[in-house]
Amino acid sequence: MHFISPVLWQFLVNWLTHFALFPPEASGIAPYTDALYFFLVLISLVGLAIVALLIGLFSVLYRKERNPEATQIEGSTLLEATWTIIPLALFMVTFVWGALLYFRIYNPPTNAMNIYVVGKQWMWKAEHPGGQHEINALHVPINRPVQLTMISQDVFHSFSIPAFRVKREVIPGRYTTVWFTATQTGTYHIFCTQYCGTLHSQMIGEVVAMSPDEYERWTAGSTSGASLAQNGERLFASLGCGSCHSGTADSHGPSLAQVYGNKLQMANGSFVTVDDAFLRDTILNPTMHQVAGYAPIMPTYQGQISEEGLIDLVEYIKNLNSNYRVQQTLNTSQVQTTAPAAAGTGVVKQ
Amino acid sequence: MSEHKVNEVLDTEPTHHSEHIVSPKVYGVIFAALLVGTAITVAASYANFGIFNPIVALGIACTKAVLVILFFMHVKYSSRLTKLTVAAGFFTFIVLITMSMTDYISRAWGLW
Amino acid sequence: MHDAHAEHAHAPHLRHHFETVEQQREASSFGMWLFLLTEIMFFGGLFTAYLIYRNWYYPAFVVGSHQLSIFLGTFNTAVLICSSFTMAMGVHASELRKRKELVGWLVATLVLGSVFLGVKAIEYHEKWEKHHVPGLNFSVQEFTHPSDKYKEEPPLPMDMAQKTQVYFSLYFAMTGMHALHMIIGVSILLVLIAKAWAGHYTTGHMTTIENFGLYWHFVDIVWIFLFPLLYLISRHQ
Amino acid sequence: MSTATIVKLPPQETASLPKRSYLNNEYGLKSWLLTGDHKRIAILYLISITFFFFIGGAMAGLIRLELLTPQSDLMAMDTYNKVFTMHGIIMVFLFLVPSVPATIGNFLIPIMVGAKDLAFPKINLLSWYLYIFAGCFTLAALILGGVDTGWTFTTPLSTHYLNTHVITAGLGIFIAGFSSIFTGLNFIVTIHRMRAPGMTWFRLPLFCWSNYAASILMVLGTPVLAITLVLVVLERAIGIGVFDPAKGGDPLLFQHLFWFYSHPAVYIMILPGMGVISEVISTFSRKRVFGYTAVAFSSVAIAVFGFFVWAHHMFIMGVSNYSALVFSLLTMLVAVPSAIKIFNWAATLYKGSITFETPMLYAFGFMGLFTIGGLTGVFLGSLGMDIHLTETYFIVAHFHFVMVGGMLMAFLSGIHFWWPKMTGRMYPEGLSKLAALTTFIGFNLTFFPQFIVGYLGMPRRYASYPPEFQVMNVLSTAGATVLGVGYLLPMLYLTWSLKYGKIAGSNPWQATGLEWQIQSPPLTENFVETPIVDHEAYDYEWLAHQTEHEVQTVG
Repeated sequence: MHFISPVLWQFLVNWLTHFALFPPEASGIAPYTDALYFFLVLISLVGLAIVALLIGLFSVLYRKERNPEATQIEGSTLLEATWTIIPLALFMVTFVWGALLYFRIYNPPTNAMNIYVVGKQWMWKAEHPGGQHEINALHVPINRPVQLTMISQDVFHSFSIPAFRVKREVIPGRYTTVWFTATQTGTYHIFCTQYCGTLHSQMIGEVVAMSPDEYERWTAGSTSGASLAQNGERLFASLGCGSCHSGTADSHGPSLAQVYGNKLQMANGSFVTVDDAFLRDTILNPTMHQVAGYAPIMPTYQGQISEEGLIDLVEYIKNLNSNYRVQQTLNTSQVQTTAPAAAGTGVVKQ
Repeated sequence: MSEHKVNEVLDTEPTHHSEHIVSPKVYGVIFAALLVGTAITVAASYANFGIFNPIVALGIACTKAVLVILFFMHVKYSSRLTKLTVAAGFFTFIVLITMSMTDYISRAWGLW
Repeated sequence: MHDAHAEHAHAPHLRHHFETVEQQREASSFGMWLFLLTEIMFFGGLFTAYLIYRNWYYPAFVVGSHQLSIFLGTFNTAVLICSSFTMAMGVHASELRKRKELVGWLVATLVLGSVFLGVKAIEYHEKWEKHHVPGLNFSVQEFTHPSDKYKEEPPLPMDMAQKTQVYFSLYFAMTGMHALHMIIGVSILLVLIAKAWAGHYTTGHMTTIENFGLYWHFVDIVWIFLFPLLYLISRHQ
Repeated sequence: MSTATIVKLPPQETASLPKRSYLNNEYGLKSWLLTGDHKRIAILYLISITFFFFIGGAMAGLIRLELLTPQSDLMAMDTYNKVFTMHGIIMVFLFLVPSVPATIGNFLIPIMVGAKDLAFPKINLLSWYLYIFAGCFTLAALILGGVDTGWTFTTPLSTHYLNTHVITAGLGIFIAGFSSIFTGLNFIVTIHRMRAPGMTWFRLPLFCWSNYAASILMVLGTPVLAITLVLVVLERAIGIGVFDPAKGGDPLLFQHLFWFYSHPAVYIMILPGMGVISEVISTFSRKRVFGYTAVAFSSVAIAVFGFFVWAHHMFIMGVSNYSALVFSLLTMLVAVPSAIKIFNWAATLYKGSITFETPMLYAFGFMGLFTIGGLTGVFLGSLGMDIHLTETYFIVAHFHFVMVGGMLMAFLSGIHFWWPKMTGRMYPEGLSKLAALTTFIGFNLTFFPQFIVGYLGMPRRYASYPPEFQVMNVLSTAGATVLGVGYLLPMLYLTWSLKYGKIAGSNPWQATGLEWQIQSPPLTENFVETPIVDHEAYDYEWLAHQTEHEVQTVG
């Protein structure tokens, strides 16, 4: 076939290899999204067909040669009502369906495994609880809900995996979450879909969905030695958090053991459920989340801890079951005052 | 709404009754009321009404604004079109505020 | 509708494309109101921002507000209300076709407007001295460690103290936009006074004066809201 | 296709342009630059928006060329970013927003309501000068090195993370905003206050209704954009902290304020186009628009609902989910009036006497493409669907179907329809039909593949993309080439027709609007004497009666 034209040939080959009209359905949510999509495509086609048919039909039937004199018609309330109510009904169905889907996509199940994602110009950094760090890649096991807790270090980004039909804006200063269950092993695109500056189109990566066994192997093979919680513990000690949050009766700050997921009463009387976003925000804006019964003496750590460091801390506090080790660390660090210097990986270099 | 009525509502009344000249006495009374309102609002801010403090302050401010609009700006003596225009402005302003607030108020509801 | 062909007399101020003087008056008055509508929405964006951040950072707003001089604020409010009154009287004088009276009231409005701007300048200067201008000259020192001068204020924790920047950003944006409107108003007044002196607005054609009055009152109304929102947050604390 | 036509031109041998018209009552550059005549200002606008359209179009061409290959090889990535930003800014603020209102609307609204001019001719001229200033600022930003914020100016990217000419471009848009405020204000006052005797609200042509609705949006929405841009500029220039998350601001607030204008702006762009379509469909099917009141009120409904739906641009941006629910519901409601319009136009054809002149072809194009654009809008308004589709090429395709397939088709339809009125001469029918067809084919070829590539997940604003998306992008670029020809053609033959076109006479289409009852091109004062209106809009029986009467008196 080379006699046609090498360029054209290459183009044809490319086309046939990559020809795609539809993205792979690789997550639990994808069939639901696609179902709604097909429904919408269907009503669009029907709507378009009606309009095209009316125009075509009337153009033929009532063209000037066939119908030299127009018949004046004022209008019809019945018809107006028909084409108000039918589209409205269809749109309402779309609304309800879309809303259900939205809540399904943005409402993670409680048993989801959590992976942290930090977006920055122009890369994605994924942090697994076990301490595996990845850049522009994300390894996940299939058939297991995965929740991503995401934050941006600089500008708006948007984390999108078309094959999973999920997408969520990654915002500076606030955690957002998205979740999915991968169903097909394979490698899929990660895109940043919110324009974020010069190399926006290079802020791409790959999500690798693996079988659970393979995932286990990958996890074991790529750990950096310390889990996020361990990093968090070191950071916790080096920042001296333990001196107030020691869990003893006379401590200045509330005990953090098993605080995650609980309802806390705030100084202004309201109740707040402790989640990742709350933990992060209390470290940065402690007085805006004053727990009842404690004085507003906690300093802010704004600008002192990087987003990765905050993730370590959050992960540490989430997994803190007892204050035993906090108190231990407190005692040892009082003995060896030089120890924390080495642990400052999460601290912003000033 | 009948055709005739719409036209009447929107147009036939002039925007401004050139005949109607507000007497300086009215201006004087409004002027005094505005000054008194200012005094009250300052005084009220020193009293503690709890969550009602901003409400009182805004209530007084709205009253003062309404006085200015009705009398200094002659809306009381103007056509329905002018009144409608003023109302439309405040309506859109309220849409901007309330619809934005739907987001800010409910962000903390539930866990997402 | 406008059955006014009979009135098609050539009044001196009637522009060619209007049928009657009345139509012209109505049109320009309505146009002015529509312009004020855009002004409402212009400030509307700022008020929305204010409302949201006030709810988020209330303590910072309280402390920030306490940095403003309540005396100067009240004085300025009174000055603006006076200027609104003089403006209303100016329109009245124009309606009665009293030239000198009109000029007098307009001059009074001009003076009051300038006084307002002068006081505003003093306040801005004070903010600059106290390092309360976000972006250009800002320090939270005063809020975290109050000097002797402001002892009555309890110190703010650092995280909240930083949020006073939001308050002052809004303070400068809102009062700055208001002051800009005042400056435009005062500039227009200068022209109006000259024309009024020449007798332009006392011959029955007073739309310009009326419309300027509407503008001036609108600026006054904005201040009526800005004053309690910015100066009077929780003064009892 | 049919060969029947309703065009009635005066005998070309004897016909000539009127001795006196708005075009020749004064001469010289000064008489144009200082004019208060709404028709001359419309022409000024027409020339300037055409200029900016071709600049924006050139940018679009560059974008399509770059996307021909998956790599970023034609230009550097930041150049690409600047190109699509300038394309967006120029097309939205300097072309689409003023397109129909400031040219066709400016020319026709006073005539349609039976007035001699807009209520405030000087403000009208000021609005054009503001537009030119805005254009200068934008061009300055372009020449100095461009802006790469995207036309949405997302904070904190625009305020803290870029070192391009954001302030210059921001000021340009700020000024352009005031230009459109003044246009809108002028229209509202004119329609309320300047109508001829007998011209009641429900005798107004639907073009006036839709421009009236768009004007409301301009007057109430644009100031919010203005103050938002002021805050962005202040934040960038001196570092105040209203949107900056580092200082405690909420970057989402910027999105709220920005879209509070920019969503209604979509209706500012499309509503006047819908008005054009109403006029054209009625004229070429010789019938009163079906359900006049429904069409009129649906314009107003779109304008009112338009203010309640802005956060559907922010569904994935971290707005509260409950709030998203409310905005999605309201978005579904705003889709209904558009559907009503489409069905009413289709019903207008029923039992009409249809001919297929160029404006009608464009109008058919509009109906088809706007239907697709509108329905895909429902995809995006539906919460769950929006998650996958937003910020991909699907949304690019969607708004180009509405803006280019809808508005630009309507604009071209209107320009052809009123060209004889504006210039006194006809455009060449054969060439223009060819152009209409080329535009339609080119448009579909350009933008339809983008729906598919969007569903595949290709994000917008990407200079490079994975190779499997190339096929669709090649199709799209090929289509853009055809589309480019489709846009160049009218410019060439319309210019040609200024001198060589056939003399049109006052009413070549046998249309009913007041503008067709006066000479073309019109007198500076439009009407010799104020018309007294005693018939409904689109009353073809009245027109037939008039013509008969004229024939009798003349004969």
